[in-house]
Amino acid sequence: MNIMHYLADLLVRSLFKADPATWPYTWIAYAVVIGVGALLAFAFVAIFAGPVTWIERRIAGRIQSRIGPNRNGPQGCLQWLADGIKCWLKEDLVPATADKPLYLAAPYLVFTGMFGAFVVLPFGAHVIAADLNVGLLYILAVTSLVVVGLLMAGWGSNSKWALFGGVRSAAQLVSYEVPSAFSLMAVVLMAGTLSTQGIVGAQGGWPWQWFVFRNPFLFAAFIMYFISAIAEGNRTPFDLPEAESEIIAGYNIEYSGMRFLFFLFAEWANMWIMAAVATLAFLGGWQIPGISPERIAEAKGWTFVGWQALSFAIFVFKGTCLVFTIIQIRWTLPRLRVDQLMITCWKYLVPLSMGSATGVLLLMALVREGGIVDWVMRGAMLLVGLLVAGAYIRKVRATFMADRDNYKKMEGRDLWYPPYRLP
Amino acid sequence: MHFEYSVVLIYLTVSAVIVGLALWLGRFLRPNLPDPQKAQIYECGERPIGSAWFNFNPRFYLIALVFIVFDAEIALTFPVATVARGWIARSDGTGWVAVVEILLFFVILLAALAYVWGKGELDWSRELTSPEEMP
Amino acid sequence: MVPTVPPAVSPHRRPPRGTVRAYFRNIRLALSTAFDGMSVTMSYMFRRPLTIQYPDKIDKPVQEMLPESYRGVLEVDMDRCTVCLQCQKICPLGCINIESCKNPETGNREVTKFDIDIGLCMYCGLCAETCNFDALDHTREFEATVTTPDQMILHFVEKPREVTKLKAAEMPVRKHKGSILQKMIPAFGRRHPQEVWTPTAYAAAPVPALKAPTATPKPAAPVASAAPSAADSPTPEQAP
Amino acid sequence: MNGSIVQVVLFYLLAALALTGACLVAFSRSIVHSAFALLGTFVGVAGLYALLAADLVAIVQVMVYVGGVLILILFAVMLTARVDEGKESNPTVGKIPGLLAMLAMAGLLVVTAVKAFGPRTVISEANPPSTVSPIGNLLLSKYVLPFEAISVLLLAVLLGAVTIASGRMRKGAGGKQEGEAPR
Repeated sequence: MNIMHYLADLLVRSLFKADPATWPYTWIAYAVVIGVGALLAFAFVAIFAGPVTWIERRIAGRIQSRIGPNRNGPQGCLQWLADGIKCWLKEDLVPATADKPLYLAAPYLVFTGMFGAFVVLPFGAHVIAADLNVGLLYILAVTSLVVVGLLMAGWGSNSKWALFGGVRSAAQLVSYEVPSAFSLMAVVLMAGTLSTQGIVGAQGGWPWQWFVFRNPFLFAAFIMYFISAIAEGNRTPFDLPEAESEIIAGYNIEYSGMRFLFFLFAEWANMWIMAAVATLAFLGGWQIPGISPERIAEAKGWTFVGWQALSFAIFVFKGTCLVFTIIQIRWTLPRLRVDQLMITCWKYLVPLSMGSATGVLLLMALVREGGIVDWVMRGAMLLVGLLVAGAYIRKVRATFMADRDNYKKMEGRDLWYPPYRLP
Repeated sequence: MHFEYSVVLIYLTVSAVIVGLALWLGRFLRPNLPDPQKAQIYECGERPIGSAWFNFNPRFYLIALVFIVFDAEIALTFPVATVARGWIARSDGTGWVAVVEILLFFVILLAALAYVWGKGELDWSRELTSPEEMP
Repeated sequence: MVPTVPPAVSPHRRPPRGTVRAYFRNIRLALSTAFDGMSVTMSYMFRRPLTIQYPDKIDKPVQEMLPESYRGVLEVDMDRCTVCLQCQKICPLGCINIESCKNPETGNREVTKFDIDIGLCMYCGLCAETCNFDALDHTREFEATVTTPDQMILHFVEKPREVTKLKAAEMPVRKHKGSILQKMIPAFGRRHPQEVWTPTAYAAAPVPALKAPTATPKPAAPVASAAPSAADSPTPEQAP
Repeated sequence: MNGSIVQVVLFYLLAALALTGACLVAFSRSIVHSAFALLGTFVGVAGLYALLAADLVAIVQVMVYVGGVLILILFAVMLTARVDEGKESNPTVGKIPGLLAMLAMAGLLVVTAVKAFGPRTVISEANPPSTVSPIGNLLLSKYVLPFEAISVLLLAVLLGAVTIASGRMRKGAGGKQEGEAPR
């Protein structure tokens, strides 16, 4: 049962004392409840995307051995609000030579395409706007509205940089849609459904129940999905559409003030969508370890609400971790060249993701689920994951230690400065 | 199902309304000081030269072409992939039909990709094989 | 763009022998280099930032930490200026604007204007080099934020004053470098309090600006520019 | 959503969207505007599919047509010569043959619609089931051969398109607009 459906029915029953099945105005109650849900989703986007811009800049500061914005509010945590208000108060410029209808319509399309994807994101056990039967395909479909919007912005601006940015963006987004779709196909094969809740339900709360550790092909699919998600979000190292050093800002160069903000908004929220899709498809989604979905559904009263809140927190936590990884990648890797970008997609990711989907299919046909081989595979993949994590921590520590003594000798201070100590 | 799709419709409408409302409210907050210099497009501080609407690298077109083929493939294989699990779970061995079918589909598409790859159309800046090809 | 020199067919850009091996080598390299890079950036999350927060958390003003030869905003000590116009002549950008005239009553030369447009100045130092009297010099001041573009023109002569007739050796000691400018800098923002800067007035170039009575004091009426109050006047004390 | 009046209203809204898009495509002076107006048609038609409880078809409509075909058309339009000359790049020519073709097409559509459904309303169930699994099952059983034939067709399409496009590209390589560096 859809939570909004349930709430709207409840509203009709309690407030108007009518039976929702026969009451002629039930659809108004539905529309109101869904509209409120959409506003809540928007609030989530705003509250998430805003501070993440600040956090990204602080992380960027730390990675580059500097401080980052810390003036607005304690530790600069209101920087995003200041930026937003500033953009709102900025003049709205339309180039005289622009193709006005297209120029004005583009932010609507970009934002709508981004926001539409929130319909199927399962934030919690029952916290989902609509569990579409075509969930994953739906996300792929609404994202294409963004592509058209970017192209529209690029063309409508009548600026060379904007056009290059828009065209590059469109080419990049459509190219990387292919590997991301094939990586998700591996998940769909495993789950046997396209619905996002169904995919989450096919996994479990513990890491060995997640799809990413099920078999090597899914592990590879996860990595490939993550790469193509970064590319679809126009993030470094795939941020050619807005390469500052080449085409200044790309498709949004002629936009100012609020219109510009909506492009940025869409970009930041897109990052969250990509992380959320990776979470729900590969990392177990909102699943609480040790608690089965049936138990959540059967719970009553505040227990039910508590489980929902916990599952929501788990989902957001996993997604945020991925968002942080995307941010870290942005400040680590250099930008690709345009030919490298296309080669990475068509020569590497497309065949390999098709291969991983094929591998998953063959494993499904050959290996009995829950059998000994299956469990050995899961254990091996979990071990591989742990080994990679261990190697990572060791490497980070070694890199740090290599510079620590030198720093002490030269500066007379300790290099150690943990992330929670905000400068 | 119609309920689900009405959710989609309302979400899309609400997001468009949010954009419109924010821009409309901004009208009362932002200055409006039109100026011919501001209305110029940005070209690194120089006066813009000509229109931006000229032809660009046709390779973008080729990428879109290849993409459509793959897009159609994705659209066709996703429903099959959805039911493949159920087919494999059957005990009568019909699951292999699904496996073989998807594999065949993939192989044919990969052959197409290999052809394009072999022709060098996937290389963004194609290497010139002979000086005669020079423009 | 059409290459002018035909590039030779480049064998080194071809994929190396053993293409399949190169393919998988690329994948391995992509993953391992990304892993290495990520671990380096992650280690920086635990390192002390190198930068110092400006201007809150520094021990002394940055001006004092800069080297002596730093080329900051220009300043003129009018007590030592003989209005020889050498600086105006050598300035490649013409950012120095000096005017002088003979006072009909006393018969002495008077300097009516010594303006430096720091918006135009490129800090080449030629004027300071050429000044024989050590009057014009770069300071170590760099914080010259103003609120309107016309405030970028520094007026070192607020009201007409006599040009010194002393020899270089007899002149008063050069005032401490930066002390004149420091007095002027706080006044940057309120030099023309009555004037509201609008982009239209700025973009529309000199013609409408002349019409507006509140526009920048024009060189045409230098004597009348004694408007600023005494408190605002950064002019140094008159030379004896 | 219950209440058939809502469905009817939605139907007319979506149909209006599709038709407005189509009209803009036909009557817009600028060829780029025509191409962008296709978006309205595609989305409107997808909405109609969703209203007919054909969820997979609706999504595929958006995915393939908006995400693929429209982008391709836009690229093609932007690649056409003299696109910059054109607020007038879409002259209306051949009105009478066009009208005849339109009437023939309309007749065909009406005949097909009546034959397929008859004069009855299609939207009957309040909560129709998903069409993903039925379509998948059909593709695996009844339509196995067409499914594989499609893959061969796609192969042929890709080969043909690439051959034609790359041939033209090579021929056009001497042109002054094309010879620019890759962007």
